[in-house]
Amino acid sequence: MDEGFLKEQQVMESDLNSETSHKSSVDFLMDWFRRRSIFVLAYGTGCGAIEMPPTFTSRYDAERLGIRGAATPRQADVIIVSGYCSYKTLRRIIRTYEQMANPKYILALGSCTVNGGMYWDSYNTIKRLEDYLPVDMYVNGCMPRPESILEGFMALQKEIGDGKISSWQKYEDNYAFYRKNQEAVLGQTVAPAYDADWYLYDGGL
Amino acid sequence: MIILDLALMLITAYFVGFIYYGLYRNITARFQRRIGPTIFQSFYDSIKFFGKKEAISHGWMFYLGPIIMATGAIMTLFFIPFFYQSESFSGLSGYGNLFLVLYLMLLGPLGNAMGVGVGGNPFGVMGVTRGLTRLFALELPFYIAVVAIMSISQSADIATIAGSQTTINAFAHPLLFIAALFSFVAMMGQSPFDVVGAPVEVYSGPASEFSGKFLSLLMSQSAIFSFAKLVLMVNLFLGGADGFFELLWKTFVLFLFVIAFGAIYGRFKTPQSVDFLIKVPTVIAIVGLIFATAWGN
Amino acid sequence: MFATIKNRFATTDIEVKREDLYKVVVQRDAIFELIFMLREQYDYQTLNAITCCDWIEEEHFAITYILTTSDRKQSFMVQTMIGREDAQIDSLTHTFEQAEIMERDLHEMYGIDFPGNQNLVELSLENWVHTPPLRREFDTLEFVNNNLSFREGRDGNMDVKKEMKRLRALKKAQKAAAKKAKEEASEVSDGN
Amino acid sequence: MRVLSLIISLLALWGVSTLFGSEAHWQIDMGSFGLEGVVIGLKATALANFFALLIAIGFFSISLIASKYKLSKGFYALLYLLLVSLFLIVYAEDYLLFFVGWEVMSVTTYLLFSYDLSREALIKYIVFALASAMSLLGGIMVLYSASHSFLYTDAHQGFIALSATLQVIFILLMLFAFFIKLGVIGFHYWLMDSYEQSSDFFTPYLSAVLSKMGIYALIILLVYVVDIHMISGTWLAYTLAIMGLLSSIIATFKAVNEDSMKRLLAYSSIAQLGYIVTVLSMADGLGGALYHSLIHTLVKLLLFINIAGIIYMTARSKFSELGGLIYRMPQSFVLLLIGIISLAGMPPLAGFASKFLIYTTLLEGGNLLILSAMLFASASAFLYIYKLIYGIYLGHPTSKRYETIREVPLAFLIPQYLLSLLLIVAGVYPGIVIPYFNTILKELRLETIPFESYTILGSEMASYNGFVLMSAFVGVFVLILLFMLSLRSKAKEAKDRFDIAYCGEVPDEGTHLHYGFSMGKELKRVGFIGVILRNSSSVFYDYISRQLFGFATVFRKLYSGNLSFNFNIAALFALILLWWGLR
Amino acid sequence: METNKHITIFHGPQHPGITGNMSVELDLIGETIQKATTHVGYLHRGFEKLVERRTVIQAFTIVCRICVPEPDPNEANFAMAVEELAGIEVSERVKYIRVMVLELSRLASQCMWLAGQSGSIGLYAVGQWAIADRDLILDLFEELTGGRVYHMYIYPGGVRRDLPDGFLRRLEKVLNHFKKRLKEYDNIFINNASFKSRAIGVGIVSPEECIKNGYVGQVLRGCGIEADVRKDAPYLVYDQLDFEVPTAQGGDVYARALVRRAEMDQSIHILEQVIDKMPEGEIMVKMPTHRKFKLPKNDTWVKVESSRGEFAYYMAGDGSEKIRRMQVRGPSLVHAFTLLEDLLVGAELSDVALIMNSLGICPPEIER
Repeated sequence: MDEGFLKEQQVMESDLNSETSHKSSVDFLMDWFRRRSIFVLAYGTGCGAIEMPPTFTSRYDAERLGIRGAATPRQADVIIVSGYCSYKTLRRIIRTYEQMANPKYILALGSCTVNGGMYWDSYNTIKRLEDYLPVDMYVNGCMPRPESILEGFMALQKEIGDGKISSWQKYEDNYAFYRKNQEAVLGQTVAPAYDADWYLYDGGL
Repeated sequence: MIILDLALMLITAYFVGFIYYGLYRNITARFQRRIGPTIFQSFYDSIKFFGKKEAISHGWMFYLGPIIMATGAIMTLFFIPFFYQSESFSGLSGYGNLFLVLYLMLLGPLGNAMGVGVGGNPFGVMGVTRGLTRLFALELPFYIAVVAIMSISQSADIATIAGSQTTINAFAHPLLFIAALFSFVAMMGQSPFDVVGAPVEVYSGPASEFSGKFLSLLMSQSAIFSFAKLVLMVNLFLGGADGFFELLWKTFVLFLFVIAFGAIYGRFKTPQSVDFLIKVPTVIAIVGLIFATAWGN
Repeated sequence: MFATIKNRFATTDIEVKREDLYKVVVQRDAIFELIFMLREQYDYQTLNAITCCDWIEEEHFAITYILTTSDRKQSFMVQTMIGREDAQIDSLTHTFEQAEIMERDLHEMYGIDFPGNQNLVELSLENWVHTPPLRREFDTLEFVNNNLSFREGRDGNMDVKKEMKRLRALKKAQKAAAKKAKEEASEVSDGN
Repeated sequence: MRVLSLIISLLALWGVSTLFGSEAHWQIDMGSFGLEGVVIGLKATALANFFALLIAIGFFSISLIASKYKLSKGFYALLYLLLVSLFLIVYAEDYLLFFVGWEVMSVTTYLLFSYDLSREALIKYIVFALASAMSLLGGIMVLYSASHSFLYTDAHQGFIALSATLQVIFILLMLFAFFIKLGVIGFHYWLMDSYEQSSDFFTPYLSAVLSKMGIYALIILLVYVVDIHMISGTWLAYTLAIMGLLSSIIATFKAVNEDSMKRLLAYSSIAQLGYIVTVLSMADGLGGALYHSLIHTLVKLLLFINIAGIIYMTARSKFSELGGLIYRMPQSFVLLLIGIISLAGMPPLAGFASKFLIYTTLLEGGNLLILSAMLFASASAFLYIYKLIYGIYLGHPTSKRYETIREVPLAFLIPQYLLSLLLIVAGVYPGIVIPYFNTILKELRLETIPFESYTILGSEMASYNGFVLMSAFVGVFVLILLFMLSLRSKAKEAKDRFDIAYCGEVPDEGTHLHYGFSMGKELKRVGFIGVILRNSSSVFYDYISRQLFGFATVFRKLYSGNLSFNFNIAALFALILLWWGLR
Repeated sequence: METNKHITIFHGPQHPGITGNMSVELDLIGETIQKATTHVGYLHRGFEKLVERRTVIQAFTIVCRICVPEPDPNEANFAMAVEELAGIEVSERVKYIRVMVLELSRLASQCMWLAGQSGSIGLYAVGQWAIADRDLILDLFEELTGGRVYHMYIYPGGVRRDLPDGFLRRLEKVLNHFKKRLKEYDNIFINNASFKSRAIGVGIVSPEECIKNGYVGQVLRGCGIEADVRKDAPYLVYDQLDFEVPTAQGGDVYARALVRRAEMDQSIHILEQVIDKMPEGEIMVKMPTHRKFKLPKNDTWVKVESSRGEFAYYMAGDGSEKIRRMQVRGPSLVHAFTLLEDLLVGAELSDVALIMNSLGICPPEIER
């Protein structure tokens, strides 16, 4: 079956492993560490947030995989968009995403982040998270169970370990595309209008 | 030769501190009926943050804040001898004394407070204010106990204090040890007194604005600093150590007590913890002081 | 109680929905008088909710005040009709503190103005400039179609009904082809 | 006029340094003027030279910043008169000249205050200054009644000759006078308003040098009059220790609650002086007291000049109106940082040296509760120290003006650089002043501080090496800085001051983000600090002044309007008094 | 002359101490709160608009997704409202099953509160245990309805499927396990000295204010008033089951904690009675297909006792197969605005998470 879901999967993965060639040995070492320690931002954006406590506590215990909660975006690596995303929440997610330090990843739960899910006709939720923020890993399930969230994490960790993930680079490279979409939906009141050069800034100590 | 000695001390403190922190996470996980991460998890966390692509900084004072904090922690480590009679692993303690160490412990947090202040995050400043408010409360019983110990062993040099304990101070002067333990729990930021970075209240306190390599520097210095405090407590109250093994198991026993104490109690509010620390441990310390000086000479 | 209400307010009779729930529809200017009478004489102390139902065909909003006795055994639905264009009704915040948030919700969702309520700022929607969403004339699907973009879906983006017909025809054709192939095979086997 | 004051201060500095070694001594026998048996004179003792040096340093630094203030000629004249009176106090060899200098100092300070202080603050100051002068005069007269001579040298025989009750009265009178000048808690009613309202040019001198006169007088009292070895264990030692501790602890917690910078520093200087008073109650505490008064003078000059610079540039003096000045005024930030590190007594700088000396004397003296109370007071000082530097420099600017403000003019920076240089040198070589203190102690026949080398400080019980400490600090700091710079992950500058982790929300111009005013507000919820903050000594003094005022109005009613009738009453009253006296 | 006396911080949407996705803007002097303003709307999906476009069966699927910690009162309310409008009568067995599902979901939600309350004072061990025990109930739900949190089980006119055999025995085993576990929670959390010192005297509500402002649930019972919809206006079979409404004096956080702890025992007691008296009977009334199931032109107001208080629905039909209007009135609407903003003024910053957890504020039911 060369069309439909499988084809789309290949398309998505095609641009991922395009530029792993020029990675230096330090990068591989760092990827080894990044794989073993993930800090998830403490932000329950949608209805999937009710499955976060079971995932991080005694029964499913994400800490044994090295996954721990982080209070502020400055300390976080992964932000979980758990389900549908209203405009007000999208504005805060974009704000916290931009405050996280690279390399950063987005884990999107449920079908609401793929095509609007159950609230496909709601006037206040966005239908496709990919237009506004680069998503690394989708976990399906209309509120996925803790096991599937852990499976999502492990898949994310494997991708990080192999150094294939670079969605934050994609966000910086075509920042204008993402910003245009964000402003189309949120008007001028997105995060403070940091002009693009702030992203390409590589000076500093 | 002294540079090699200092480097060895630093490396042992770094690794042992992080392994203790890994054990801490495993033991609290077992309290909570779950498996918990590998012992080296704290290594991975801090080195991962070193590897971050970039970190937000708010000017040069923000950049220097964590560096002064790390300097304070490492200086405290250098001025505390690991063993009381051997020449190696004594660091710079020959040139310093207990008063200097007590004040060096406060140098780091004050330096970091400058960085947190410049960062401009209101939560950071509130965390620092909570830390400084709790500081004088936890120092009062500790100072009374330390002063009593100094007057008993007639010297303010840590090595001589550790060496001169025929029966270790914890048994010779139990009241002083208990009072010092209360403030030691607060110093290590354990539960009833962990008001500084309470995530539920102050959005992770002073560290809320540090990302990337600053955060990893803060993590590494807290590992070194907690090991230095453990060694200081062992020298003062548990009769010092003459070998590495004895040093390790004594510090681990003390560390285990601090974890267990923290796992039972919820968090006090800042004024409550100050109120408690100024009342109960201080009275115990004063009574201990009177007993020690009356019986001492 | 029913008798006093009926002759005082000359409304349709009081409808007993369940033994703990009564409902009455009164004129717009008599509603607050009824609420305060229920509150003083019949101990309906608590205002549980203020709801509004948009009857676009009959050109009016049905505002319902739901009161409950202090021992929570009896509830009373007091309903009134107000016009849909520049809908306006006095605010109850002077007696019930919680009315402020309920009126604020209805103001945002229906555009009803509550003079006397100082805090009619936005509650759930941020920078919303279109028509209040819960009014019937606001069509959410049409709003979504011209404001947001859906995922393109798979390449074919096929319509379900056409796809079903195509598959059924395909199956029928395959069955026919298989039958024809079987007949040819039997002819060949008869042949040789 | 500004250049003249500079020259005078240089002259003073040169003069004091010449007197250091010399045994200059000048004495007159007042017999020739008809007052037989009264001998007065000036003597350049080592102790006097030390305090004169402090006076000269103080005057030199404030004359440097004089160029920035429009001061009238009368102000300068009074200033020079004050300088002369201070030298008179310090070099006096007898209590008579000492009293003359003390009285002239009080009056000239009053006149200097009259330029800036409000009427009420002026009245407060002059009432307390006169009370202190009168009780000083009373004490001297009681001493003279026994020793029949004002000279310090034979004051001790006079003191011993006094009867027990007269001794107590004498000490109480003298302590009352010096406590007022020192601003010990309870007697500091005048000090708060005068420090806050006096001109920013004069406050550094007021707090750094004038309070030292109280210390000098206390030392003279303890060393010459009451032999210092006798007092340890007596009620005098305990009153000194307790008053010193009380003032340091209470002033520290009151300081945190202040919103005005100058009031905070006023309370802080009360607390620091409390340390000195406490340590003076020890038999061998004089070394620590001298060292701490030196450090206190340098630090207070540095801090107050820094504050004067801030007020000069922003015309604001409250934490709730300042904030976020660090990157506009980086030099004054670093200088204030050096100031507060030595104020707090943190190791690498000199503040630790003086505190360490005090702690070792207390430890060897064996009074441990006082030592732990002092450690507690200095640990609790961190809160107001951080409030001082955060309120002005860190945090967020309260008004848009601060984003375009320039650095403090050079006139303010030069004295601060000199003072911080002195502090750093004393930090690296803590033993550098010990030899000179030992000459003072030998001259006063007290046992000296053990001295090994310039970099070592302390006795056999505890000593530390300043040079190793500073080099370790700098070495570790530079190593970590290099390590952080070498990392591949670059530090990206935040776009503006609103790019902070703020729970997902976006702060803007109107959001209040500066924590300056509310820092330390939570202390009132702690038991005993709440008690301290709630009631203050001013309540007591207001009560007294109300009673006096009530009594005066009653008394005024006696005057019934016609002069002659009242005159007869007064004359009758005088006659009765005379009869009773002669009987 | 600009002055900066107070500072403004957000106990905001992205904060470890917030219960759900809402924010409270606090003006502080020191750490004493001068003014608190609640901001919601982060989870607004416009439920009531979506319901107007859907038939009953379509609306049924999204109704349970309104409030995340406790979806079953929504389903029960929706089913009872539709049955009342359409005049359908359900069998005795269905009523017992519905009571069982409601009580199980109440127990799970109380465990979730236990985790939140202990987390707000830093006792993370209790939080981990409580959520692990809550998972046992979620397994039962998974077995009964197929979903851990969203069950979509109580359908207007009955329940979707019958109890699997042996289900009641497994339910009994879980209840025995809970009876043993709850005693351990008592001595590590409820009677813990540090929790008492933090909770007693914090967030005090007066009974008169409760009655006038229409506060419900633990806030009322914490002031000593026996307020419970299951007793005041009994629905389903609550009048045949015997249980009492626990109350406590004081109206502060600790009183509400004691009330919730006692309610857990009551729920277990009710569930045991349900296991004994479970009658036989068919589980589904014959319903017309969803296109032809018309709702008469009428409106009603139904109430259910959720774990946080009285959860009410206003529903109006207009003769077509689509629902004309459905308004959800959860307990948090008034608790988060009128009550929380009064309680927080004067409180300390460290009490914010404590008070919000004790009021059980769940933001999605405020803005739907």
